[in-house]
Amino acid sequence: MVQGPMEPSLRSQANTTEATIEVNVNVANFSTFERKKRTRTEKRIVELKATLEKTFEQSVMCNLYPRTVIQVDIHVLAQDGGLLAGMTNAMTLALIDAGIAMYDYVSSVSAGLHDQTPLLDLNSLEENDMSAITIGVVGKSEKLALLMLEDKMPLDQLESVLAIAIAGSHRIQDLMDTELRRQGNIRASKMTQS
Amino acid sequence: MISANERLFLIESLKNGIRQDSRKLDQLRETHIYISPEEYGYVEVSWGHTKVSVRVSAAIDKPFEDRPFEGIFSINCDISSMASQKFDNYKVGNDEVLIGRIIEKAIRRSNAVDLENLCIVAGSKVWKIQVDANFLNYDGGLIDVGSFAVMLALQHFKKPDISIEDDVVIVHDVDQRQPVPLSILHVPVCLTYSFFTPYTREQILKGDTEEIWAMDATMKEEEVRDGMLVITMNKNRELIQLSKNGGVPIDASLLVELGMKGMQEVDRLTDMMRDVLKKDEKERYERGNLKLLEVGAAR
Amino acid sequence: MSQRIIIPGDSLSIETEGIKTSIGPGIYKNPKSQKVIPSSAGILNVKVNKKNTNQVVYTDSNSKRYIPQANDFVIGIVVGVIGEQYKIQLQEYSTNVLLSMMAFPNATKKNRPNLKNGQAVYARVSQAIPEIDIEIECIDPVTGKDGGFGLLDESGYIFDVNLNFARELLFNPSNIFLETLASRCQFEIAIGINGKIWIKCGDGLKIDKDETKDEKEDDDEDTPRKVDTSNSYLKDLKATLAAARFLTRCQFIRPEELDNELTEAFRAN
Amino acid sequence: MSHQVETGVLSRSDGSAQLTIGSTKVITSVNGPTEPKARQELPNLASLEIVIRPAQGLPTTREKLLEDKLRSLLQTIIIRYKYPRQLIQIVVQFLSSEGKSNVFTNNELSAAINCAFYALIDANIALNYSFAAVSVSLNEGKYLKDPAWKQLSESDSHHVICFSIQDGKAEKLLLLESQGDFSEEEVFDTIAKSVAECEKVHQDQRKFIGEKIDRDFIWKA
Amino acid sequence: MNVSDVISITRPTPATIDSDVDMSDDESTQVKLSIVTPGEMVTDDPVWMKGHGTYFLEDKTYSSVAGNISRVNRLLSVIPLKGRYQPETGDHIIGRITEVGNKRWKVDIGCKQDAILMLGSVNLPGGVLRRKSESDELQMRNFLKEGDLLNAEVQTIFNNGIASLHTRSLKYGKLRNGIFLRVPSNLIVKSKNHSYDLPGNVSVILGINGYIWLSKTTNSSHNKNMTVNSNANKINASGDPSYVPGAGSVAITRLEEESSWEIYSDKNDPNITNSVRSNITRYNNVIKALAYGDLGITEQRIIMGYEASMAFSNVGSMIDKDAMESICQDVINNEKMRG
Repeated sequence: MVQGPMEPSLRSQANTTEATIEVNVNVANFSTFERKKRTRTEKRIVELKATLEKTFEQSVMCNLYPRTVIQVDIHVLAQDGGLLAGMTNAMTLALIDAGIAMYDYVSSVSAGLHDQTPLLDLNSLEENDMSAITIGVVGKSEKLALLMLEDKMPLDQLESVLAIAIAGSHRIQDLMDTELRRQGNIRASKMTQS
Repeated sequence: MISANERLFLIESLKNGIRQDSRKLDQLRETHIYISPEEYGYVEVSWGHTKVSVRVSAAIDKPFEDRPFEGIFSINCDISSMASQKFDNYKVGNDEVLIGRIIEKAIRRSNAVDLENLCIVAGSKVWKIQVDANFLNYDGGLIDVGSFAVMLALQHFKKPDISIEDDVVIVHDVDQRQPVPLSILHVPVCLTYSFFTPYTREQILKGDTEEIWAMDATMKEEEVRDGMLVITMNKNRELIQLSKNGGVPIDASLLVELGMKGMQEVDRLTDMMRDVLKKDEKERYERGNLKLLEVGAAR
Repeated sequence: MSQRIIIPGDSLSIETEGIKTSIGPGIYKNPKSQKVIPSSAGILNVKVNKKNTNQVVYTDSNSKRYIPQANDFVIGIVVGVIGEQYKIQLQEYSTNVLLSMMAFPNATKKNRPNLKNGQAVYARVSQAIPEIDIEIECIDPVTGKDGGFGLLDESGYIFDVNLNFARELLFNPSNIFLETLASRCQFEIAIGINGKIWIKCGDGLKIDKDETKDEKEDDDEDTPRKVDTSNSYLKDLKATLAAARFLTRCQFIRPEELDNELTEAFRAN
Repeated sequence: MSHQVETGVLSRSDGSAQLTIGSTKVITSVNGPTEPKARQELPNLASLEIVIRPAQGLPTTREKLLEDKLRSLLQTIIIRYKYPRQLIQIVVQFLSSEGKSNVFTNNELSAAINCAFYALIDANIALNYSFAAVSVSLNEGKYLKDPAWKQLSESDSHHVICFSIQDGKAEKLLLLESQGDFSEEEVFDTIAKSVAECEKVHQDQRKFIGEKIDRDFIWKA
Repeated sequence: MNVSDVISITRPTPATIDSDVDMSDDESTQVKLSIVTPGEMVTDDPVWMKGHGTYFLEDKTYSSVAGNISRVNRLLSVIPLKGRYQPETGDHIIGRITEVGNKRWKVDIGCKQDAILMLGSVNLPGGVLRRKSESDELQMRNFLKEGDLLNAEVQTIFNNGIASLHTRSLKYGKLRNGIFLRVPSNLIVKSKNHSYDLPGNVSVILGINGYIWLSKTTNSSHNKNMTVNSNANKINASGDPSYVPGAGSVAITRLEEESSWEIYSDKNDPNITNSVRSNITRYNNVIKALAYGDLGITEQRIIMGYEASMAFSNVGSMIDKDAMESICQDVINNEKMRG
């Protein structure tokens, strides 16, 4: 799916009161079945980039890092559905790993509707076939930081799809949390061995 | 940059349900529509001070190789500094891309126009429908007004009639044969909700706060807002697009509520388009009759 | 003084020989030909003093974009700091002007004003040479006191009007607009010739003073302002917005419609 | 064919005007003087940013050419020394234009010039003098003002003529754009005839400006 | 830091759906609790003061980073597991000049903003008591220019978070005769001394910011002949062991008139023997191996690693993953044996 961003690097300059989050999205040509040239300026990619920047401006404690730039590079190596969701989760983890202060996790997942049945985390075949919604949830709340639906979906079904998507996001967050703790413990144990 | 005074006043009054222009929170601005009496597919729409002109044009072109049975449909909505100096004439800003993308997703991606209907000769000749949206004045709500105007123009547009004789496509002049309207599969309507919050982020994320929301924000409101959500729907109670690019997180139940509420506006706006078009049709017909009468009288 | 409309290309048809002529807005003296010509369309004003030795020529016209002139009273918004000076925005997209931190009453190197981005000040243009940066000051150069200049606090609302209307409000003491408004409510007003007006009816937006003090100590901008939510507060808030709406509308109506407009503006809430 | 003008149509611009001549409809906005970008800034005079946008499709070389013509005209008219280190931004947006091909830009050019005049006046930008333009076609020596597209395509030659106006009289020839098949004599003849036409346009301008000023000072008893 | 030092304060179990399944790792629960992640409530007891790495709403304190809880008196903070170096006064660090400015240099020290080195905070040629003149301002680039490496101490932290450095001690100043590398700053353990002489005629400076300088151990006397390297090969941050700067190039000897100019010289000692060069690179790779294994870097460990690395005759082969792992393992085993 998505290979985590290269370590976010902070650079001096820019905004005097807050950090600026700069996201670079690079979709590899070989990430989909058909090899297609994608440029950084493609509208879809600019949109994803802007979406990620705006989402994380809210959950990163930017006010702690005045005059700095948090640069995040995302390389999409392979995609099989849930592109935005994957990028969001990867970026959350990478920011935490870099020790950047955040209010909470942003966990994201895509969900679709097949007939009347809501489905979670679609692959690209499923994505092509049915309408998919991607949501980003902050922490363990039901608050949506991010929302993207590009195909038709009956309004009355929205609630049920949202419900499963939010549950899915929470589950993703747990997974991220567990992994972080595992990594942290390994590191802590090494540090304390002296 | 907006002054702290204005920011504080706007948020405080929104919190109390008061808006600068004495609208209600869920009230859209007054809509003015101008439809070109001579041409097909040219409209000017303004909501409050925001003004957009849209022109639809058609030409015959070769289809894309991977889609031989489909016509070509493109929407061009560059924003010049005429709308506001916020928009650069030479560089496409992030906001601009977002506005263009959302309108495109609402209309093109949702197949509002039946592309197969635009096919003339499979693989070699199709109609190419080009929509040019020009944003003339910016006072918030470019997405809503833009998509509204584009849909209105598309419904108004008529392409010249054609006939095929021995593989040669003959385009009949509008005066000779009745032109044909586009086949519109559904009418998407974009509604933008702006969110405001006087609270700190700690309170938003961990506390029990409620978001203040307002529809169809003006420029000043857009400047102080902390997040926005675009809901695109059509009359069939279908969601076409949801787009919330970050900003202040909103409660899932609020989203559902806004969607339900928005349906009323969608119905109202769709009906408004229908009524305006009917009126135009009628006037055109009467004018046409008058002309005929005049011709008759001259004889 | 007759109402004469003049447009670029017209001759001024005034005598400039033997009489000291001062040219005002809308009149331009071509440096090459030394000819005095009107450069904008407007109402021509020629004022000659009694002895016929001095005359002032200018045109009265409307515009939206403000060009700073020395001694103008303006309202600006702090948008940044460079060294010892604030960058002040007089209008959106206009070149920012500078406000020295020393240009406040009783300011010293140690005792500087502490303005934050977004705050508004009432100031006087002290230097307006278009080729170099324009400077403003919050001090009366004669008395060294504040002279009414300084920070415009956040209890008042700020809105924009056309420049000719701002001039009328500021320079014509007998204008009827403020009087009409006064018949409806009490208000405090500051008019910037750059088309910005600061107004507050009653107490405007009340901010708990203690809270603001705390905030300064914490230096935490995110601290929410506790706002008095009593009825009178809401009334003042509504009145302020209504007053702003009324004055904005005044620009587009005939004087006889004023009263009607006033009720309209206040009724809307 | 008469001109229909409206100024101050756009609230966000410092000056704006919408002009309809025949089937050509154009809207122009003027912003300025404002802060230029670093690369645009000129130390002792104002820089002009002129953008022309077509009624249909994306701007092409045709619009660039028009931009260039308009710029060379306006930079002598606007008193640029009055606004050093500032930017004046002019956007001309065609809403409808009859030309279906790239061949003729006469009506567009003349409409853009006239519309720019109103917008500049609305924005209160300092001008050396007033100016007015006409679009003319000659068909077998027949002089036709504001020709429609059909007449234009049938004509032998077509011209755009812009005069400066001083005291209501056409003074200097500011711009002459001639294309087609014509003799020297015809050109001079056309110019001479256009003097009156430009003055006629100017009378409209004057009348209109008077109305505009009345409107601007409507609140003055 | 010891696990048992880390207190776990009333931490309500998060209202998760079914996360317990994943939590059942083989590690003990106690260790698990020592780490908090962003958004997690740390305590709802209002007595705690909120320190770095936390935020709060009303009485509840939440973590904003993934890390360990630390409690100093009433101050509660979360120390991130990883993160940018946070300068503190007195830190011995290594930095690189990025900009020569008005009476100051800007120095990249790996924290979020470049640090500042004031002209007044350096020793200039001509003695400590020399007055700074305008000519010094003009020839700042002769002392230190962009790309130069130096070691310094953090003098103060300005209230905007920017660190100010000084080099007013003989042990600080420009770096020569060696090689630079960087490791994550959290691997460097703060101690009294940060420069060590290692076996094999090599010295190391472990900057607290994670920047490390390995060089030939120099004699204390500075009155040696200085040389000009005609190729002016400057040692840069290349970690490539095959890169041996200035080897075999023609050197012209020149006597420096003023001895203290020497401390700002760009010229490397020409008498670095090949064995020293190879030792330096060996240390370089040892430290990299330690960093790879996420081991804290101390003098002792470097020496142990150095000894362990003797198993690899070819210095270049040490960059293999296997080799790095084996070095780490050796170091850990060695430590265990010593207890």
